[in-house]
Amino acid sequence: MLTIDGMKQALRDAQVGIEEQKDTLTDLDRAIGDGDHGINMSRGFDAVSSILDEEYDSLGALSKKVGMTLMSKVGGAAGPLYGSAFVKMATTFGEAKEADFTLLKEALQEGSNSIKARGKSEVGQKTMVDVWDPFLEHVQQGDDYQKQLDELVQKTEDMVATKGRASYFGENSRGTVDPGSLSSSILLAAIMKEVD
Amino acid sequence: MLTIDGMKQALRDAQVGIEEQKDTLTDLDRAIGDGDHGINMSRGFDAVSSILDEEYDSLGALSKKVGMTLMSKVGGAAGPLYGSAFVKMATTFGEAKEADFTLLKEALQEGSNSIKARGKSEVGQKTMVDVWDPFLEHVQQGDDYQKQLDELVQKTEDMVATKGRASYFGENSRGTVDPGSLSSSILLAAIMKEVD
Amino acid sequence: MKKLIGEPSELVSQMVEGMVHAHPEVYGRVDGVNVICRADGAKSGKVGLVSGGGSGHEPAHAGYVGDGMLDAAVCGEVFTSPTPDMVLEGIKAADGGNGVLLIVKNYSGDVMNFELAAELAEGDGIKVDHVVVADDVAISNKEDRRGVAGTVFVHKIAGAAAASGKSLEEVKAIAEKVASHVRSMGMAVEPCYMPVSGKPGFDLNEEEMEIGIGIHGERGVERKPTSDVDQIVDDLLSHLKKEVDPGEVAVMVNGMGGTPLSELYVTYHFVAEKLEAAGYTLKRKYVGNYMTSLEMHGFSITLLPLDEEMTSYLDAPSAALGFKN
Amino acid sequence: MKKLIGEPSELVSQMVEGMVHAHPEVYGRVDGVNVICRADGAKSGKVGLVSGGGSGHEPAHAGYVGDGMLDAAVCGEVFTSPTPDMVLEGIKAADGGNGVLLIVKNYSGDVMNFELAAELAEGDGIKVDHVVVADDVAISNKEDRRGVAGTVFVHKIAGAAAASGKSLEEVKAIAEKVASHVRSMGMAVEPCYMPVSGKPGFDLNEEEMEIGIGIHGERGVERKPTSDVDQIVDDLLSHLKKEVDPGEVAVMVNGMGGTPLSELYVTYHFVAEKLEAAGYTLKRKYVGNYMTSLEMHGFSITLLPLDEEMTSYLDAPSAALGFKN
Ligand SMILES: Nc1ncnc2c1ncn2[C@@H]1O[C@H](COP(=O)(O)OP(=O)(O)O)[C@@H](O)[C@H]1O
Ligand SMILES: Nc1ncnc2c1ncn2[C@@H]1O[C@H](COP(=O)(O)OP(=O)(O)O)[C@@H](O)[C@H]1O
Ligand SMILES: [Mg+2]
Ligand SMILES: [Mg+2]
Ligand SMILES: [Mg+2]
Ligand SMILES: [Mg+2]
Repeated sequence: MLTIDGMKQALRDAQVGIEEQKDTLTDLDRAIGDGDHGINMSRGFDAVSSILDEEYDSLGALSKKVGMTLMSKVGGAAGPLYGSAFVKMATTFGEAKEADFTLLKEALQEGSNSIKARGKSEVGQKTMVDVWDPFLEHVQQGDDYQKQLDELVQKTEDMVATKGRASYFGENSRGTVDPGSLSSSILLAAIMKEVD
Repeated sequence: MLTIDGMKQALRDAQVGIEEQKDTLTDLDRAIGDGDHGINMSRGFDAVSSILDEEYDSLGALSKKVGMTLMSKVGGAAGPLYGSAFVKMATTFGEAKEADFTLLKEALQEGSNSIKARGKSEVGQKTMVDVWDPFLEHVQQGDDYQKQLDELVQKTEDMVATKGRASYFGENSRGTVDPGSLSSSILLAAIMKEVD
Repeated sequence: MKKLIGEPSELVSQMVEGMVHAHPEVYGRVDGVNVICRADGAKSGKVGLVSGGGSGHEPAHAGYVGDGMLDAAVCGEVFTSPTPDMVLEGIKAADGGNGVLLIVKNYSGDVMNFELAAELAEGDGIKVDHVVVADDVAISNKEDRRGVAGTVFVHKIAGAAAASGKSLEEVKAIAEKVASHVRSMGMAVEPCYMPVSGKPGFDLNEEEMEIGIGIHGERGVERKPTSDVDQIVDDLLSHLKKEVDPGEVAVMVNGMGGTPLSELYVTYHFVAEKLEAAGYTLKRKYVGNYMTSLEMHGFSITLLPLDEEMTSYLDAPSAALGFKN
Repeated sequence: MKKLIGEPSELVSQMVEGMVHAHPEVYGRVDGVNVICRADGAKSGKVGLVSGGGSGHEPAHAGYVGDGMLDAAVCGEVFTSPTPDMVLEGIKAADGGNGVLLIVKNYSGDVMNFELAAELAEGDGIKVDHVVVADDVAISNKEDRRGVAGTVFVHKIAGAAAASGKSLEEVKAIAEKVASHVRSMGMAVEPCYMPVSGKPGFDLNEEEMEIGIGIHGERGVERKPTSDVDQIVDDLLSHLKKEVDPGEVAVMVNGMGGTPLSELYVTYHFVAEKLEAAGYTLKRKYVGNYMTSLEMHGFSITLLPLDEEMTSYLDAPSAALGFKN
């Protein structure tokens, strides 16, 4: 069961994870983007962590607040994508105070769809979608989430980007992991850890 | 005796000497000036060498032409200084087709005075004056001109500049030879070589 | 990396404060956000024009705020698209009751954030439309092309159209006409450095340059040995000439921020010579820093085929500090 | 060293050609020399204004040629004073029959070459006078002070006085008033590179900066560890405040050529805050590249105490591309 406190814990863990990997995220983005992904995510999750001390009535209310915060703090491409994912998840969670694996997966799937819709993107374009979409398609309760996520992140390395800034590099975008896929795996791993 | 052809030869030798020392002159000026003295002198003596194929009636006519050429090609501080030195020398040479040691020394002394007048400068300020003035005060026919000039150039190293760009560095101008004193020694040595 | 800044996270707000303090006759600031608007506020009845994006491109975009050009510029973090709530503030500040046009450079982030803001503004009852600029021919796939220096021509021409009293539809139409015809391409010999991370956008050795760079410190599409600017101009023009036919054009030689003006004029000298030899008539010429990438040392060339309408809008008065006319 | 140029020895003439080709409505060129004059020629009856010096300071000095400012700019080789014959051409191009004032920055070379030119011009029957600008407080001995960014205020104010029909004596008097009151000081975190030799003006490691630099790539009078611009501004202002009393001033934050505009505005933000706290009223503010040193990364601060007369001349119209008013 994912409780409100569990979700808060997941977001705190995500913040720590982002902070630890800030330079890696930035370096990956420097290689095939504009070198700000770590900075953007760190600014966003910093802001998220500061809204976690407030009380929330439901997973929906918390998710909505997180989505609005990310939307207004991250900027760049990642901001509206992560932001709208959480806003969409909020709709699925609704008034629920806790979510079982099935509800959580459904909410995340809605989030993933919202990323694809907002980003006009699909699987195979070397973006965060390459983590969200296949992960949620295959994941079962009790799986080794971290391992699955790591593999999906790793798979982006060999892809050629056709969305986002990395697409400017064409063939040269091959050989570097997509930064957004790494930040996505940090976030998803932190959330999945709390549902078991 | 310094003939017209001797003077031409001296100027050609000076051009070669400047070219050889171009980088040194520039580096010295880079250290305590603006790093263009070698470039300026090389541009100027390039232009001088191209007027040497013409015929001249007198040492005066040749010197005047050299002075005007330097004035209009060197630029910076060195241009008007060397330029007016030669223009002034031309007055002393007048219609003469050749000059003995005494006449040459007198002409150069007039040139030196013109540098001091134009530059509002005197001995001891770490400029080309510290070569021209003491050299002409002490030199005797048959001396080791090169040695005397080298010593005078070397003496500027320990001076503190109070004229020209090097003066901006105050005490820090100590420890570097004045670039204009080096170019002056090249020129004066080339001329003196031809009088014997 | 050496930066003349204070606390890096305060860079954009201190810059915005500096701009407004220095030019109170031109600029106002929307309270508490990094949005610069016109000192005299939105002009009632006029279509409002809003642009913006990440900071680090100065004078873009705040330098184009002023009578005859933009009504508001939204200043995101360095090289990071501003967020929808910020853009919304810009829209509100520019709204004179007759609709607002957003001029957006073609980056996923910018497009998404500006679109989200437009949705929010529509919810607030403001009529909003947008035009996307994608002028960078370094990217072969047209849909993916970046918006670069050509955006400034869209600002100027759409700005003059709006100032002349055109409707939102009309201003959008002329903006799209410019956007669909303008073409640019850039290069760099030295990268820029990100203020927060202190890292260069790319690493180049002494003998290399990047052709087809973006304006966010991104590497170019091709790395080559450095050469005379003469040859570099040939290289960039060979791409541009494929898409802009000989005829009357406006040309811009734009500095990337760290390029001396002397080099830009030498560059322009070659650009003009070569274009004229190829049958182009340089009807309007712009040389300077218009859309930069921090201290990047490089330049871009922009060509806009001109007709009467665009020319007269280009020539119309402008009080914007970055494009005084 | 990477330069966006062609043949280094052609740099100045290609730059001048580029300028004139790009802006034929503002600029003319004296045939065969690197002298830029007004497109419409000398104005009959008006006192002519000529400035110049080495190139590499763009927009200085050609950027200040135009109605309301200079009549001619003499463009020497990079960082090398122009020669008397060139300056003479500038004087002739500026002569409207009522005398010509030369605005000279205080360097041995400039002063000598301009003085020689003045002698030649007097020989040709043109009345010539000159004013020497020495605004750089980094040099303690007043006679030796360099002319730096403050020169632009002399151009503007003397230019407006000349445009208003003042006599040579009157224009000289106001130019000297400005020159005697204006004060500047600069710094750099990165040097510039000489186009011909390819060498930097000075070598700095990653943790160092130069305080009290000139505008010719010269080292500063002091080398210090780099710090926040906040502290750098304190440092420069401490020197300037000793010589300019609190009161109404014009302030200029001038970029050295390779400084992003964002950094100049952040710098200005601190300058304004500190000056106002110290009792200065910033009546006029200028932020941008006015007197540069190729691609040097740094800035200078200039203060000019204002009275009514100087203020109104500062505000007078100007068509000069580097100071559009
Ligand atoms: N259209 C898109 N759809 C899905 N994901 C995208 C899209 N564009 C970018 N991304 C993701 O966003 C990441 C970059 O985020 P960030 O660096 O913060 O923004 P920006 O690219 O604007 O600098 C990429 O690594 C990629 O995973
Ligand atoms: N006022 C002066 N009097 C005499 N010599 C001077 C004076 N000013 C400069 N010099 C000489 O000129 C040299 C510098 O010449 P150069 O580098 O060509 O000109 P600039 O200093 O204008 O760049 C100095 O090394 C010095 O010897
Ligand atoms: Mg990025
Ligand atoms: Mg020198
Ligand atoms: Mg970004
Ligand atoms: Mg010099």
